[in-house]
Amino acid sequence: MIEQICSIAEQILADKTVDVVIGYEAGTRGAVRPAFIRSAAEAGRLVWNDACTHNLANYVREKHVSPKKGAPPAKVGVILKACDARALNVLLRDNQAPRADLYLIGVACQGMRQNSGFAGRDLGDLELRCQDCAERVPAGCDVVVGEAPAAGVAPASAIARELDRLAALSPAERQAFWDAEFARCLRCYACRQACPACYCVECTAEQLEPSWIGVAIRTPEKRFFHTMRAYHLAGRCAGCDECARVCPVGVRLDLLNAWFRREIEGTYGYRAGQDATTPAPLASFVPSESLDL
Amino acid sequence: MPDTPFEPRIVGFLCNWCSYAGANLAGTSRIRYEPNIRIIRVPCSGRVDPLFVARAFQEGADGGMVLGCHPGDCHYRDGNYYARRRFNLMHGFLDFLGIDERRLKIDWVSAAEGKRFAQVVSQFTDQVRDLGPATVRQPAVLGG
Amino acid sequence: MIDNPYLPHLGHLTAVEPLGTGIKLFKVQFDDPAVARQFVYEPGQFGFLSAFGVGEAPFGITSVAGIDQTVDFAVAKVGTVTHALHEMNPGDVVGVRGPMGNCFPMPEIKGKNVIVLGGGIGGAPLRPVITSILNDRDNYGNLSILWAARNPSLLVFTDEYDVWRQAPRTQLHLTVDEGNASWSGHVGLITQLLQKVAPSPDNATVIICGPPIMIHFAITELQKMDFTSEQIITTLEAKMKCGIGKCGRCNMGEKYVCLHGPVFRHSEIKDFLESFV
Amino acid sequence: MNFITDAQLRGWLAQLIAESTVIAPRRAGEDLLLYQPVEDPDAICYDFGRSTVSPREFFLPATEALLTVERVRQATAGDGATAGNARVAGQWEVKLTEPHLQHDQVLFAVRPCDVHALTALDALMLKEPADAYYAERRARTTLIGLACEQMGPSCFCTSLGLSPDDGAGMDVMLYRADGGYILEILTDKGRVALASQAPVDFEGSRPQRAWPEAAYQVPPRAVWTERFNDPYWASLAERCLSCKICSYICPTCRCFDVRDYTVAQAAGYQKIERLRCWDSCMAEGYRRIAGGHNPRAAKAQRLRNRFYCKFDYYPADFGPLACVGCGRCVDQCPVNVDITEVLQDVAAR
Repeated sequence: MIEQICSIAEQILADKTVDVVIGYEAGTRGAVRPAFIRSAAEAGRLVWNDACTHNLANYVREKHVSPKKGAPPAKVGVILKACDARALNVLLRDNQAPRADLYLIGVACQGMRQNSGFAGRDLGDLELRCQDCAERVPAGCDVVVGEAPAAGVAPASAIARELDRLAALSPAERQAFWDAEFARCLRCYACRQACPACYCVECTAEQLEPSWIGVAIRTPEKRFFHTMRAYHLAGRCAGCDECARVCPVGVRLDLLNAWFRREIEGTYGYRAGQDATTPAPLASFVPSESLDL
Repeated sequence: MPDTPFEPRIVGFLCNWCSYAGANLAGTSRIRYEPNIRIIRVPCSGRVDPLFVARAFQEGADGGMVLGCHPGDCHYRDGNYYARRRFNLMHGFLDFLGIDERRLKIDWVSAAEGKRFAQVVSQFTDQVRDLGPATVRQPAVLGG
Repeated sequence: MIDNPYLPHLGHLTAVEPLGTGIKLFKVQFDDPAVARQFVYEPGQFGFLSAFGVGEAPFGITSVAGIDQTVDFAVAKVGTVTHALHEMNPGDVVGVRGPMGNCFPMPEIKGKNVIVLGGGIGGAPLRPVITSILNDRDNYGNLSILWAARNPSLLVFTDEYDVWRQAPRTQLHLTVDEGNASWSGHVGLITQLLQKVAPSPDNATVIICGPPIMIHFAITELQKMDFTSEQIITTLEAKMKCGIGKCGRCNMGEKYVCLHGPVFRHSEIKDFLESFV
Repeated sequence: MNFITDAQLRGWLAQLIAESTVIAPRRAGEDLLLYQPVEDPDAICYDFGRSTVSPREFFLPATEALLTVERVRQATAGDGATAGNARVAGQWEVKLTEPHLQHDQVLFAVRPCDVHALTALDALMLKEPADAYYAERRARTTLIGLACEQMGPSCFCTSLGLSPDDGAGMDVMLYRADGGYILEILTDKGRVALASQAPVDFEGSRPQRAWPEAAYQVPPRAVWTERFNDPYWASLAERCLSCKICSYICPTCRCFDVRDYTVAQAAGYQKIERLRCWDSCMAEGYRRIAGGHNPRAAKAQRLRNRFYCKFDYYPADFGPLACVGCGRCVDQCPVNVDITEVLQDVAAR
């Protein structure tokens, strides 16, 4: 598969289809990390394996800028897994990058392993999102490398089961669970920075006028920050779970977003990133629907 | 501290064109309702960012109400349709975070429904009173 | 208890005067006379002014110790703290920390011709230089004041212009980027004014304060006029939270604006790893 | 040299817990070890490599009040009030209160690298005018060190001239041994902490370990200066997320933000806290001034500043390096910005 990825990258760089290809390379101490390839000669640096967990859609907006004032913006090639491609669709839908300037290299994915992307860690089981994933082939790409598993995939519902477990608790128990999670949060904003859908120029968490939350790193502020972020991602989170992966203290942010995804799919039949055109569920309505509390 | 019975603090976001007028009507008609509600007048239920409600709970509210125009009656045509989706979700999400869903009430009350306004508010206040104080009572420092 | 450098001295505003559009002068009198006696400062030093409840921010001190009775700060309304300060009235309580930072080398420029370049609110920390010179007029050479602003309403210390103009061997040159109907003076950037005034570098020192980009271009212009880097002195602004080198916010390379500045000679700045612009 | 058995150690810790706030490593999840206040010696994790987040938060807390300000409106206008100004209905009396640490602290099982980091921070924070809050916490904390038995995969303290079993800066130092710990009292503070205990004298010497040689070298200043405008920084920063993980888990990062917040309000009364909170030079708006000017707007400039601060600026300004080789940032960076790779790259280019 990697030969195919490299040769595609080489070709689109050589024929100037794109200025940069965002892919994966080998880092230090066994880590895999994002790579920015600018010439065909460098394409051999790219790797593909079960540790290519980063959602590279996160870099598309930043790379799609003009190299010089007045010059046309860079054309960007990017390697996407199925979940990443959904995130990219959200960006396209939200007009964060024009499709014409992107070359999307989809890669059929067998799932990524826990601890991926970090130096010096042994890879674990499949990441929870990958255990649950039923969609292994990215949609809407210019080219797709690899094929779906022949036997199909039976999602494990690892995250769904955790949602059910929490739903069965009393509200007080749920609050205790989340207080313990948020107590560990450092407010390092890694979740936000790693999130492709968190593209606001000024984050509500840092806005001064009006000031929604203080800068204090205390549980009330942290709870509000995560409540705010989860709500702002409702209908826009495509479930790459980078937020949970990058969190240095293991806050279960994947559950917050998964709650919204499940609820929105159940109520409105909408999956974030299913295409690049369907309006976001919170930016649309059907007059005849009811308040269903 | 004297042992006073618990009286919930309820924050109500009321649409200017319907429920706020409904509250006025309840008042001028001298209809009794529970006085626990602190009313915040908004131009439309569509103006109510669900985070307003989350923030109210954060700052120590025991219950939150969002009252808008009946579907189809929005002064701005479709503000309450957006509000309906937002609160449909936020209602459950706050519960998922541990804020009992019975502490948040979303309803439609028109300008003519003074009596209904009083009923909705009183019923909700009773409900929250029975639930006891909200446990999220950890006021964050207020914004500078 | 160890002396706490984060503890502000309490004071009252004795006056709040408009200096320009969105710019006000705040005159502070310390509540404790002992503090007032100890608060000795030199031209170029700065202090933190607190609007309690909103925060504190650093400002250059515009008054001169020994001449002015109060400690004064000129504040442009640009952020949350400055907005809160602009809402305040005489009699209101403020906090002051300082004086902080280094100062202009006044003894060194004695006997020299001094050229002062001030842009907008950047004129604030230069006022003590002008006042000190005029107050000790015989000990300094010629004084050229080049005073600039984006528009006439942003020119600061207008009520002192007559004093400056009438002082011996002192010239005031004004310019605005954009004039208006009642403006008959020079229109153009301060660099253009500088070309017109064409000060001589002989036995001269230039002191500049303004927006980073103005400082940058003024220095370029002065170098064309054969001013050496040693002759050019500027004072820089940076985001700061402590003023005593702890918060790590105001560094340009290894130099901290609060610890090593805010007054820098161009000969120092040009060797900084990081640009101030 | 003394010896303390496991049982004696727990007894000692129980006594310390009764007298002061004892902060010790605890397992907080899979692969997650945090220093936290403990109530029970059995809740402590005694066998660990290195904590996920450094214990510097007990000297520079993530959030602490620098001041409490109480404003009370006086009934009548004072002399300073402007006559005829309706806004001045009365004058505010303002009272400032400095918070103090409630209890003495004991930091148990702190690693040598983290204490070296405190020594490095001392050079800045205790330099006149000293940071009163840091100084108080330093003075009122007893450091009970625990020597490392091996270096972790990303540890590189030996490359910075430090040693994983160095007791420098500790009040008491522990070395793991069969059935207990070899114990060394290094300061009076340590003697006081141990006063009520009677550890057995120990005749031998502490375990001597041969530590791996330095794997990396810190390039000299001239090299850093020369590399400042190298395109390397832009290419390194491409994958950087501009999050604050590296700063917040670091034992030597100390940048902070200060803001005022109203915490209580009533008619004629306002209580304000001036809070100091962690901040990081990685944040986009870190150096932006109120007018909008941002001299470090580019991600590459900010990432570069992190490494220059650690290896160039801090030593030039305050003496020690601002890196102790704990390797936390190597382990925790989600996009593999590896400080040891940077050291090699800067030296090699």
